[in-house]
Amino acid sequence: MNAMLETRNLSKSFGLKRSTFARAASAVGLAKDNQKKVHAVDNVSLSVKPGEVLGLVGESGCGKSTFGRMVAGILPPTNGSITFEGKNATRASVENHLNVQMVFQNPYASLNPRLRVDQLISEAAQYHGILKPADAPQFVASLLQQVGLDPSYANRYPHQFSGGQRQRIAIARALSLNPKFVVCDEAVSALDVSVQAQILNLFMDLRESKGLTYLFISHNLAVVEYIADRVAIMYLGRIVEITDTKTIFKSANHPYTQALIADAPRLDAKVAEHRPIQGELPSPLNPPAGCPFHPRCQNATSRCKEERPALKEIAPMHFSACHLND
Amino acid sequence: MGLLEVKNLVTEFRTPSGTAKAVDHISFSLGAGKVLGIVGESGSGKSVTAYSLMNLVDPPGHIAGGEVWFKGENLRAASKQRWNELRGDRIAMVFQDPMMSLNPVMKIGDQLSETLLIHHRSKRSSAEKIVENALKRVGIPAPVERMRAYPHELSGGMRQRVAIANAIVNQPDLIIADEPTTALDVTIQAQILYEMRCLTRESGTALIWITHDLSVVKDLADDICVMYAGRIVEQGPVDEIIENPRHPYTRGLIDSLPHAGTRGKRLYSIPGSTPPLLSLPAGCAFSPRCTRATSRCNTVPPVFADDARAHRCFHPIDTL
Amino acid sequence: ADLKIGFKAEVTSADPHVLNGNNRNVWVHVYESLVAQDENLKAKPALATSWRNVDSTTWEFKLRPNVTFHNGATMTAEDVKFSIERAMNLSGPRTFRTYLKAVQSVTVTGPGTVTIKTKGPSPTLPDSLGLIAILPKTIGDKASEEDFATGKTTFGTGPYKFVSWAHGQRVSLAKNSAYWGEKEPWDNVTFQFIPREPARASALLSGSVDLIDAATANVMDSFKSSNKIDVVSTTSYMLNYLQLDRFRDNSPYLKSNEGAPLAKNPFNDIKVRQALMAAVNREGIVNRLMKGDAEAASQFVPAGFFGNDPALKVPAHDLAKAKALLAEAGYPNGFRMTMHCSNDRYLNDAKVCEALGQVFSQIGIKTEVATMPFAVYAGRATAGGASGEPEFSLFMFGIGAVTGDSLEPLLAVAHSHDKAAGLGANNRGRYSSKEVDALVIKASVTMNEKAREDLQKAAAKAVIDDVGIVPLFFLKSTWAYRKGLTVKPRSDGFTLAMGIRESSSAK
Amino acid sequence: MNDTTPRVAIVNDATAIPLPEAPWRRLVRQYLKSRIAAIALLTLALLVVVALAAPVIAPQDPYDLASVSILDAEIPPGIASAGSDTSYLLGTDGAGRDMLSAILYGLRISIGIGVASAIFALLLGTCVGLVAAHFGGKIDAIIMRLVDLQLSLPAILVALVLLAALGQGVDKTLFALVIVQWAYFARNVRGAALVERQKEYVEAAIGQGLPSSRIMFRHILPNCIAPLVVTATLQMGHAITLEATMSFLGIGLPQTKPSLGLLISNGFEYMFSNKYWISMFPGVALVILVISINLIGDHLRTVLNPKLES
Amino acid sequence: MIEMLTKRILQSAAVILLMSLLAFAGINLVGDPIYLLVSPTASQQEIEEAARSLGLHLPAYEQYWRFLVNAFHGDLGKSFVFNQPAVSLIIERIPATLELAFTALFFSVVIGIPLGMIAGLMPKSRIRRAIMGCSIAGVTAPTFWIGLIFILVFSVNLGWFPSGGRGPTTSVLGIDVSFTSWEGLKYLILPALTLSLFKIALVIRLTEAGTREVSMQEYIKFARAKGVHGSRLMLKHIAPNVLIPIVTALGLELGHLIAFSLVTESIFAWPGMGKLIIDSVLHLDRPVVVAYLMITLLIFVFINFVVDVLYLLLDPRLRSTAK
Ligand SMILES: Nc1ncnc2c1ncn2[C@@H]1O[C@H](COP(=O)(O)OP(=O)(O)OP(=O)(O)O)[C@@H](O)[C@H]1O
Ligand SMILES: Nc1ncnc2c1ncn2[C@@H]1O[C@H](COP(=O)(O)OP(=O)(O)OP(=O)(O)O)[C@@H](O)[C@H]1O
Ligand SMILES: [Mg+2]
Ligand SMILES: [Mg+2]
Repeated sequence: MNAMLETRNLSKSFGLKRSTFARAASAVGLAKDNQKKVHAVDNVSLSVKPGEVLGLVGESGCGKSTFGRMVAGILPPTNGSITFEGKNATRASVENHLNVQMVFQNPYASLNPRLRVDQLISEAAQYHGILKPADAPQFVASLLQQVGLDPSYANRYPHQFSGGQRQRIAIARALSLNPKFVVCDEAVSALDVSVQAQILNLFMDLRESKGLTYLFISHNLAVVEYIADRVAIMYLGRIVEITDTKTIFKSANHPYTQALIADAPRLDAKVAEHRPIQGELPSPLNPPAGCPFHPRCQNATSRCKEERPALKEIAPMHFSACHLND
Repeated sequence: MGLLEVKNLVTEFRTPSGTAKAVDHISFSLGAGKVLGIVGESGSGKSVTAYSLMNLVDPPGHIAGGEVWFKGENLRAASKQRWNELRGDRIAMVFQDPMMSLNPVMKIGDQLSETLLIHHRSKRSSAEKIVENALKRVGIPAPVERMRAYPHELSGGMRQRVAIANAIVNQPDLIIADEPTTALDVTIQAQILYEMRCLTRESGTALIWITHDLSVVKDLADDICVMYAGRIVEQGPVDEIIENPRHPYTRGLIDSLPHAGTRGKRLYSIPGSTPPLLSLPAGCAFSPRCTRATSRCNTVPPVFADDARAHRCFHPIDTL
Repeated sequence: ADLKIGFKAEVTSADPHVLNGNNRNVWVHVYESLVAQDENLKAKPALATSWRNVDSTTWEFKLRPNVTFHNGATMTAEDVKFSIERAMNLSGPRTFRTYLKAVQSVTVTGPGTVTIKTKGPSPTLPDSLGLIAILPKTIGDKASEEDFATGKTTFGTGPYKFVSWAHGQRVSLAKNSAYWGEKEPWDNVTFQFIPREPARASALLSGSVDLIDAATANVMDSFKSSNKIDVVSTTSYMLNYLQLDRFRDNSPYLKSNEGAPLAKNPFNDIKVRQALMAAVNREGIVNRLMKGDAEAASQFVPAGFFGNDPALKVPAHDLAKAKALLAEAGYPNGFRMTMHCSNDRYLNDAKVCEALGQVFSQIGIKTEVATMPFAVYAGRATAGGASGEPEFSLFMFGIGAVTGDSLEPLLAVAHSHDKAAGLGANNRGRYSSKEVDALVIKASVTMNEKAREDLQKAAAKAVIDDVGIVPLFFLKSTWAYRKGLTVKPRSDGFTLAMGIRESSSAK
Repeated sequence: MNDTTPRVAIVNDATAIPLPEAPWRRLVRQYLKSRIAAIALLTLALLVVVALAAPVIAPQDPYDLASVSILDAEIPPGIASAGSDTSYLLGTDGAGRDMLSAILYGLRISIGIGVASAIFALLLGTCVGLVAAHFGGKIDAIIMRLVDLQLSLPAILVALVLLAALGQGVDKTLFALVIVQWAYFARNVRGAALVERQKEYVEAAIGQGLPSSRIMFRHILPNCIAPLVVTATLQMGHAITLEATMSFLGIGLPQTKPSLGLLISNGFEYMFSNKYWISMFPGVALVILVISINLIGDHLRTVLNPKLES
Repeated sequence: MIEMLTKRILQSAAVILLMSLLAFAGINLVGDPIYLLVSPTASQQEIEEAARSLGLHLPAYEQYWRFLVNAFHGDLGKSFVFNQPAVSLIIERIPATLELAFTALFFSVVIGIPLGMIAGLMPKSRIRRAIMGCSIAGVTAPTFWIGLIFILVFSVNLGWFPSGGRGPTTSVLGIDVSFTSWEGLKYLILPALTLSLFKIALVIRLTEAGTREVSMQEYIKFARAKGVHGSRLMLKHIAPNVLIPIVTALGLELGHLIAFSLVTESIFAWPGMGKLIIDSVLHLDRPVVVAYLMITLLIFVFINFVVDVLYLLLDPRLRSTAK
């Protein structure tokens, strides 16, 4: 398989760093060793083909952003490996940063308020020597045009822009390093519907013109359905189902996916009168034993409470992690 | 006459660079047990409308005109004291941001029973029973335990449900919910919508639901008002509006939503962006972004009403 | 009646054998010595009724009979012997050993007689013994600081008994009704420590205290405008003077006008020294700056003290003469100088230096004035040089003739510095004159008072004529008190309840 | 009708976006909106000018001991001196210095010390605070304990030690003040930097492959400026008062080169006499100076807060 | 929590050691204390003898080593000036200092917080301007100045309060306190007020800023939407949220009140630690200075710890992470 990006058993756990003293204290029994870890991402193996858009869907807090950050080289993984175009990219190198860029969820927080647009866009390129300072103004102007902004905005500050415009600046910044792969972490969630449409169009345009590959993180199913070629569903740090978009929306296998799709409000569907899935996303601090979804699953069996289902290929290129398939 | 009648409500903000009419002559009425959806882009004045109905517009804003009749009472003439009686008891509100609307240093239970106790003399223990019931109703598991928790110990979805529980403890006649699910996940959002539906049906509470996403209110609301730049550009029963939008802006909102049918195609997006309230174009505020605009649009379009529907456009889309 | 005294200094120790003037001021109410000092520091009988020289190195003291300590014990010769020996052997930085270094032995030669042998002739021994408190022997050798502070061993024979000492706040005393002498009118006497002058003044003005010590001109106006306050003052033994570097050819703080080192030390030229002497504006400083808190000085001790020479007149302030002298000495354009002073030790010390800087600048010696806290100043002035020698070139110090006798300042300031013999301890300019040394040494062993005084006067004159030091002024001690009291001023600046009485007219 | 849908419209209609304005211009404009703040700024500017021009406009050089005489001491305002017929507009102090000249020269020192020490402390504290926030862990712990240590060391002891080690002088006093103040800045910067470090734009910079030193100084530091400016103006006022207290205790400036603080504490002794001018005039000057600095800082706090900016 | 405290103390032990070294070196740098201790006319010989009796004749590093060894055995040395154990000298003054510091803190809280909240709740009113104006004056005026004015006005002219010193004390739980009687309180009020003036100004400013910030928060509007109003809104909803930054600031200030109120203490002749340290520094009374600095550092550590605990009490959000 000629995957562009591949992750193997990628995991990330967060735990409070403990001081030498605390460790010593627990060693001599003075303090309880009650260190808890959050397994934000747990053994995720995925691959993305060149030119593909992989949608990553899941509830808030299930580890989507963490996964995206690891792929973009912002966060080092605790375990597992990332391969980019056949080369190991587990530890972020400059080359890797140049290849993989990220667009963040919140256009208000992801732009440094003290830098001008031209600085925001050209700084890294200049730093990495891709761009000569003398060429910077043209470079910035052409990027701004690509994302549909007037080049005259180059010397403004982020606060002078609306949310949609800021997200475009963030995209321009990501493009400035000429990446092959872009991680879009909920890049449209904060925007209202008409601006969201503009940005989605922009992503599609760029895909066409530059051949970009996307990891598209969202919890908005309508958006994912619109943009993604394949969709991975994540629950509590694990992938529970992954297949192409059509299959997911037509014949989802995992109960969680089914619930998600049923719950999503949509204009073209008839009035939904079913009772949505109940219960909260369990805390990642103490995930339930067995299948993490079992407390909310209507079809859960006793096996689900004890044994973790593995991700299995249930149809060609359709993977799902559910005991009910056995 | 309905439970709530709003006539020509105007709310202004006095800023150093001029006076902004954030709510500009809006009128609607709402009957008991009914749900009204208010839809519009960011900045179109939805929240200000909600605050105006609660008389919670903070300086530099103020309500500049219009009438609000609630159960036959003119709220515009209500005293401060009367408002303190009404708020939280007869009219309740759920805020946009679940993370910010609960006091971080008070226990959930205290915040909820406070709402009850400041309006009704009752024993703490009986208040706690009521609160517990309210929490149960909004689908919070183990409510007794949760009452001892602080807001930060709950997830966003739970917090928003607590805020909704807070709105229902006094069984108000009207609940105003300002984008209560925008920050939430689909599954949580679905739960909340479901509970709201049950609530209006069971206790006859009227509901105003504010959002920018038409698909969210579609299953919930009876009527919809579409707002743009402080004005209502279209209003009427929900199904009719979604099926036959007359105002180009409503059309644009509907078309902007991605769905299976648009896959692979370009999404429609309304050109331009919301004009700043201080420099609204003369006439129809939407005209600069409108593909159908003509010179006639430079005067304010009147309200065109046919039976239950109304729109403000000289060139309505005629799908029939 | 009660008496409350606002006292500038804080008592730091309750052991009367720890040397500290302010402590002694308080403890003389509780303890007495063989000899007492009157207002002018002349010796008068106290626990000893009389004393005499048996020979030039033997003194005999007759003790007052029937004196009891506050714990009821009767004072005996053994107690005196114990006390003097204790004072001689006490360890620690502040002891009376300097004053007792002449003592060879103390022997009890009768029930009421103590004989003291000295190493050599020691004419000032009675004065020195006036500083040594007599304690009951019963307190033992082991009495600690703590025992004194809590009152466990705080027994004297004085007119007041120790009641309590609250650190940093006050010492309370009560009348000793078994006192051998005249009974005191005050039932309770409190020394309230109030270090800052404005606070002391306002305590008096607000009636919190009856009397304050160390009142200066700064607060006089408010006393004058209040008609409830009276003031009394006297010249004290504290002399402020300038010392000059005389031991280095190249004094570090004297430079040519261009900032280069000078070829030779100008202070070794008597004309330069005389120029300084003439430039000093004593009257100006005393009247304008000290505003009566000082008296111009021409020698080591003020009038009325043993060794004062009335013939030594205060040198006139004469800038023209000073300039001429400088020119004669070969410095028509003067030179550059940094003068050093403390700024927290003596009354107005920094300001006085500034005023001196003014006049020196006016005669052409471009003067920088450097002032610093005494904590820094003392060490540098004494041993701040590269190899432990005094650092400064021209600097100000103060010295007090505690026993009312000019011999002590002469020995400490005017005599050549002699580390081994312990002479010239304060001679930080290292002034040295054979003539002066001879006179001073001779005086220190002359038992005849008249002859000794003449020798001391001659020594003082020699120093002043040679400008070994530049005397500036004697500080005055001033007390302010509510009207209705009478206060006997003392030239040691001590505030004694024994000298304070309710005036008869007020009663 | 979808066919008529225009392509993504480029949003560039000028009305939608506020006109570009350099940030400092906006700052100035926002700042000058408040009349009180403008007056405070004007007052400070005036004081600075007057202080700078002191050698030109002062009637006397108060540092030249030869031109000052004790015989002219404590002359009330406006009365001719004993020797000459010059009159002293604001009177003379206890050493016979012309008060007006002394105040002008004192202003120079006070402003210089306040401003310079705050700036130096700011530079030092900023670097230390950033380093602590950047490296975290042990280095952070060590630096923060040092800050604790510094904060619990009395200024007077530091000043005294420096005085003893280095001698007396404006530069040494300045040094002492910097040593006493840097810890405040370090704490502030560290706190602000730790908050900023969590923000998404920092992740964005990491994602661009920028090294962390550059991120600290180019990206995080500028965002900590607002609280720093406010601390700095407060500290300036504080430094001036601290210098006054140090001089009051005799461990500050040389007696012959008085700052405002020293003038006041010298005059302090005259509180009980009716020579009000000796401490009142410098006191008034100091109060005006410190109040105007504080008002400026106060208002800067408002202006620099993006939340309050609308 | 105990773990937290021990950890802090262990961490601080290193700092305290460093502090002792700094203080030691600092005092040595200032000058040789011996010249301040002996009688002015003492001869060189006597000086040397005295130096030997205090161990000052040894090289500095050896003196420090000796100090460390003794300190390890709990002996921080005897004051050169008072000839008493430095620690007991300091501890003796702690009650007076704490009494003054806490009274000042009390004033700044009961005066500063209400005024600050009032100012913060009426952002445009004249009352706010008046309060904020006064608070600027409070920040500006030097303490020694204020103290004297207070004395002049309240004790000399009006005669309401004594001008200085500490009043009669009674022993409560073995600690001498003066605030139990009116007579004792009278002595306390002026210095405490002087000391608190700057803190009041500080608290007003912090409270005002906090109140403004908090009252703009969504949850306050939400509370108003529930019908909460008036004093309940202020006390139950705004105040607890405003308190958090104030507690931090006051914690730091309390440390300063305890350790460095020297100017006030000397003007009012209040027998506290501040007066002791300034005297000791100026007399180069090294054992006292070193012990003092070590003790104040401990006090700071302790106060910071208490502040952290208060944080947890005030802000439940921090509790979950600290557990
Ligand atoms: N720096 C961190 N330290 C500790 N825990 C973290 C950290 N970052 C994330 N987590 C935890 O990891 C889990 C996954 O977080 P992540 O942000 O990846 O979720 P998400 O799926 O992106 O959620 P959202 O939709 O809200 O953005 C969460 O439980 C979160 O609390
Ligand atoms: N305090 C204020 N001062 C000035 N103008 C204000 C203020 N609050 C709101 N406005 C103006 O009122 C208009 C409507 O704001 P409102 O918050 O009601 O929008 P909204 O429809 O709720 O948007 P969103 O979907 O983003 O919540 C905005 O254009 C805004 O500029
Ligand atoms: Mg995320
Ligand atoms: Mg809103």
